[in-house]
Amino acid sequence: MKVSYFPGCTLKNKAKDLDVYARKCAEILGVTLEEIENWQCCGGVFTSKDEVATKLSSLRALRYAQDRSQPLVSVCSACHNVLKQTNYLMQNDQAFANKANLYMTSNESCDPYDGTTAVYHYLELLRDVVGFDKIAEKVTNPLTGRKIAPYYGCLLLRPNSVMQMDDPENPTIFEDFIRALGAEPVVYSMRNECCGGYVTMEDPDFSKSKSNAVVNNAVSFGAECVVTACPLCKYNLDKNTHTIPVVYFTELLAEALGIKEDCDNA
Amino acid sequence: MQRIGVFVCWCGSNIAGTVDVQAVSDALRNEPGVVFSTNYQYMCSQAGQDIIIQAVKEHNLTGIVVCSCSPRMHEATFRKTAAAAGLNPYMVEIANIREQCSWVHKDMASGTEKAIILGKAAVAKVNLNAPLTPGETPVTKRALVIGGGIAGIQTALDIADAGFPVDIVEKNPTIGGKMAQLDKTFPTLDCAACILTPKMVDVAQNDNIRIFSYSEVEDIKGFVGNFDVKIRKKARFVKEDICTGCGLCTEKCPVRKVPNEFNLGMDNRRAIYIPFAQAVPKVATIDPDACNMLKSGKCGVCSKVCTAGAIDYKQQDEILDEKYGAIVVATGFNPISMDKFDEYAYNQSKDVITSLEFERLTNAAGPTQGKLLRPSDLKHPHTIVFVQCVGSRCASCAEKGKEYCSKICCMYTAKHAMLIRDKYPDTEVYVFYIDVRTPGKNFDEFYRRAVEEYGVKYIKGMVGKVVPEGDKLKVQASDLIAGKQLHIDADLVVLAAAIEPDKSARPLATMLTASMDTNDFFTEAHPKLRPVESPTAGVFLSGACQGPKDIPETVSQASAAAAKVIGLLVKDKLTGNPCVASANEMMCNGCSTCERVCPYGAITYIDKEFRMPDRTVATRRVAQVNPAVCQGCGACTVACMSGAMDLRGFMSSQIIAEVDAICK
Amino acid sequence: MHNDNRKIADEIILRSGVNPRKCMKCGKCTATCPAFDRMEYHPHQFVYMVETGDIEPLLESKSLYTCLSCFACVDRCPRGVEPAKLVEGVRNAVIRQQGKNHMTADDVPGKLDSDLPQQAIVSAFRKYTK
Amino acid sequence: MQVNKYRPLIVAFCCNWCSYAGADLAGNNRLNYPADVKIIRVPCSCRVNPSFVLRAFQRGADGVIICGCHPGDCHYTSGNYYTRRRMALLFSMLDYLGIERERTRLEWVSAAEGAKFAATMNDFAEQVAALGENKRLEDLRCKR
Repeated sequence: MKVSYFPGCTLKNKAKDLDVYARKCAEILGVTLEEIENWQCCGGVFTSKDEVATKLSSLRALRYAQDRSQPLVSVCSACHNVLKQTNYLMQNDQAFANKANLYMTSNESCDPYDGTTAVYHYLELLRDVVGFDKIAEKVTNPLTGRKIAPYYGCLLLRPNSVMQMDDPENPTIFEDFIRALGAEPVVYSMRNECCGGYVTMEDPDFSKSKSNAVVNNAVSFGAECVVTACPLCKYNLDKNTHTIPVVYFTELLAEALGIKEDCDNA
Repeated sequence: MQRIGVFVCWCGSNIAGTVDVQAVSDALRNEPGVVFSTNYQYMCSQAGQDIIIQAVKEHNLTGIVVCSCSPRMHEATFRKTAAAAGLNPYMVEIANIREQCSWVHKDMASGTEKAIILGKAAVAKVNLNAPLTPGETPVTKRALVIGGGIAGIQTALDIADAGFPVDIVEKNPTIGGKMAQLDKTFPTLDCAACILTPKMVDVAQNDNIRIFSYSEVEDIKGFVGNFDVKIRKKARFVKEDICTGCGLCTEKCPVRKVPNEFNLGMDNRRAIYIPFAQAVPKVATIDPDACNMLKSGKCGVCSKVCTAGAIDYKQQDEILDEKYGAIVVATGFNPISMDKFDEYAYNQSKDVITSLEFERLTNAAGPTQGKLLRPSDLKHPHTIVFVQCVGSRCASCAEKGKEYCSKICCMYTAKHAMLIRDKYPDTEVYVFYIDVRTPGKNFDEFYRRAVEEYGVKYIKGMVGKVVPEGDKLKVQASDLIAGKQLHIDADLVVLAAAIEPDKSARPLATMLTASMDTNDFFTEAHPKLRPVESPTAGVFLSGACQGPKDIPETVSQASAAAAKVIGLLVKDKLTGNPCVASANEMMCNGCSTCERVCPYGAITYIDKEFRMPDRTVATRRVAQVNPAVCQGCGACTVACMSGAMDLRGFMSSQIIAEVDAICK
Repeated sequence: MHNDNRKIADEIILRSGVNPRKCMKCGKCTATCPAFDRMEYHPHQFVYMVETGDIEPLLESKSLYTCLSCFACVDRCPRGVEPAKLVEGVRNAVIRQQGKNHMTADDVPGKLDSDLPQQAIVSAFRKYTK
Repeated sequence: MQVNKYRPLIVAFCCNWCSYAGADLAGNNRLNYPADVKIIRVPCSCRVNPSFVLRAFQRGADGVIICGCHPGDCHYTSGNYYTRRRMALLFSMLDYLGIERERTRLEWVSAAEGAKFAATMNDFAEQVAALGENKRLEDLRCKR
């Protein structure tokens, strides 16, 4: 299966490993990630719907996928959030959609975007397209006995009316993923609370206290490791807490599929 | 051809002031069918009525038109007059020339002209009138109460006291419902069991009441006075009439780890069980999903220890066919699932519980024998946080919870908080509230006592997040009056979960053709004036199935429903409204459209044999209207595509004749 | 003056698509808010002050820049009010004015460290500037 | 001042429980409306067959108005919902027949709304009068 892939700035820079693991694992799982040509930064956050300009890069990616009849996949939580919210706006706000399409068609002579592209986070791709049971079959190096705490953060789950990934208060997608790799998920309450996000730039102490609250709660439930899908979450947790390792979920996947060393050498 | 008499009323000057009554009676005298026409000062007076009776006899009248005030005023009067004159009362039509003519028009000429036209329309209609006789149906003098909680119990007792037999169908092994699970009751703090269990015994001992426990209503046919109900008595694998309720089997059963639903899963029961000590009927029930004997044929301990020989592993479900004159719905409520509110960590910590679970925790017959111990480690909690409105008062756009106020939570939370402070003064109790709603006799006084005498800390604000960490529950909440965010290390968190109608209500409503609102509460016939009746005749509502209610309100409604049932059952026969729909079988094409639009389920289809012109016999599907159920709205007459359905008293031909007369 | 405030508030309501009248004043947003300690005005106050048109203190407040946009208040609000979107609406009303950017490109180098992901810089910049 | 002012002929179907009672209340309160309006009582607005409306137009009515209980208040629970859908269909078909849609109206009038009944009838009569005399629909069955 081929999908349109939106890596995003961070995955090309500070989070290269997140990208490399995702690509290699996808190959093994029978999915080809076709990187969108000339993609542009998503902007990091989805801002007010009265701005059209900040949505155009997402819109280009959505239409790129539409032209190829492919789903649009990203790994970074922030990119996924922006793409998904933009798609929702295009589907549900006709006035916005008309306005936004005007910008598109004037620049590039092709059809307007009609809102039909399916937007998946890489985790959703694993759950809904590949299937966690199929992943479990491909695991050659099961992570048996490891107690792993998933960290959802904010961007994957909220706003739930748009993201529709999982129950925002009682999500299970990450836990099921960890189970498929043979490890034991640690369910803890702070898994959907904020790490401090971009405010870390202005107020590092603040994000430190938020990050610590998350990791301490995970540790109190017996976690040996925290996994996340978001480079900013990883940065905040890594920088501010030093109790247990914080890794990307794709790294765990690569390890379980037995290709982590290949990736690291690549 | 009819012989019609026209009687124009002056109504003093009310009509005669704006309408030339003489001109009206003169004009109508020339209408087809009219053989007599007159006018008089007060047609509704005895003298006026005598004029009508006299004229019927003298002129051999078959139909009467009275041009007078609104039929809503005196139609019944003139129908009686007709009957007194020996005419069928439905041969009378009223032309409304007061409210809809003389009172709203000032000009004599146009008023008279309109009165003549209205009179002509009435004459045209009477020309097509046919005598109608109201149908009579017998009443089965037995009531069915669905649900055996306090609502059903009270309704059944009141009906039985009036001398009518009543059956209670309860889906659980015992009656008692939610109230049996409660500890104390507000605002007087008497223990629920102490006031409920005597009533349960009364039910068991009342000769007029039969209890079908562990049973469900499977099908309902029929109509007011004549319901045919199928009841499924589920196999309990214990002979109800032989079991003595000694409980030996429940002690010896080797399957020990079945979650006990009566204690909301906070402890375990055996595979054979009696829900609680005061159960009615007090007989054991085998849980087929847990019993080794029923699952694999290996065990049989209960059968061996039962000296009465009551165990019957081969028992089958039994279907009972019963007849009832009235049905009372008392299916009650349940707390909603807390799955969508996991910010309160209900699924992550045993020490986050619902208020109903709290009732069991403080109940002397509960899993902790009434000692307040928290479920995780059975330690005494020192800091307890109550959260109000969990899932109540949620906007539909928030996609979780219910839009309505659950009504009972403010009071039971005040009760819980007060009882804790009374028994364990070393415990800190916080109640987070949006509003405290205490409209009820002695309710606000009760809540104030919790605050002023017992020192419960009421905080205007909400809990946003509960995080279990170590042996504490970290509660993050707002205090809106202080403008603070609070962080409380609690030992126990109690959630006032919204309540919703029992899941069995929706399929039951379909069987009853009774209407429900979007929340699956049963709709009452009128929100103010008929609050205990369903719009479907013969179906009555009792308790929380109609809307959230506390015990005093439930009992009031239960007795009110009983009074309505008694009022129905004392009648030997029900007289119907003769203006009902009827289908012309020769024209009916069997399409079922009318059946689907009927709000009362009055239309059924039957296969009927017809003799055809060529002397063969053909079977055709045709509509049949049950005149006892039909209320005469006429929706079916318009829906009918073949023109087979018509409404007596308002036939299409009559209405068209009125249209023609007006437009002539 | 009061009229002006009302106008600004109505503009914010229109642009953010948030209806503050849906609020029943339960305070769950403020109970949920992870940035409470850093805020001068809290989510429920934002909603109330926009509803009543008491907008000036909000326009001046640092609270605009401490909201994490974590959206927890949006998902947990029982009435579907979406306080975070309203905070953003007020912030936009400020930064879209001439010279009111909260952060400039010159500020950024001082806030960097070698591991800071691009995502943080882009997000902050988009949140804080016109 | 016109001597022979055109008077439209208006047929009003009123449900027995709400609108007919509303009309009575208008009478009780002596609220005037034109005598052009002639009321036919039906048990429920859902008793009004669209063919009755067409019949009225065939026989020379200039306007037809159907009044029922407010949605949700129907004496028969759901009758007026049927009316609403049926009349929406009928009214859209009238365009095709060449009858101005303004000659028809569906209005909810409760038993307490005497004033609304009178106001509605005044307004409707004025609206129909402004359109002038109706083209009489031909009933082909009556043609020789």
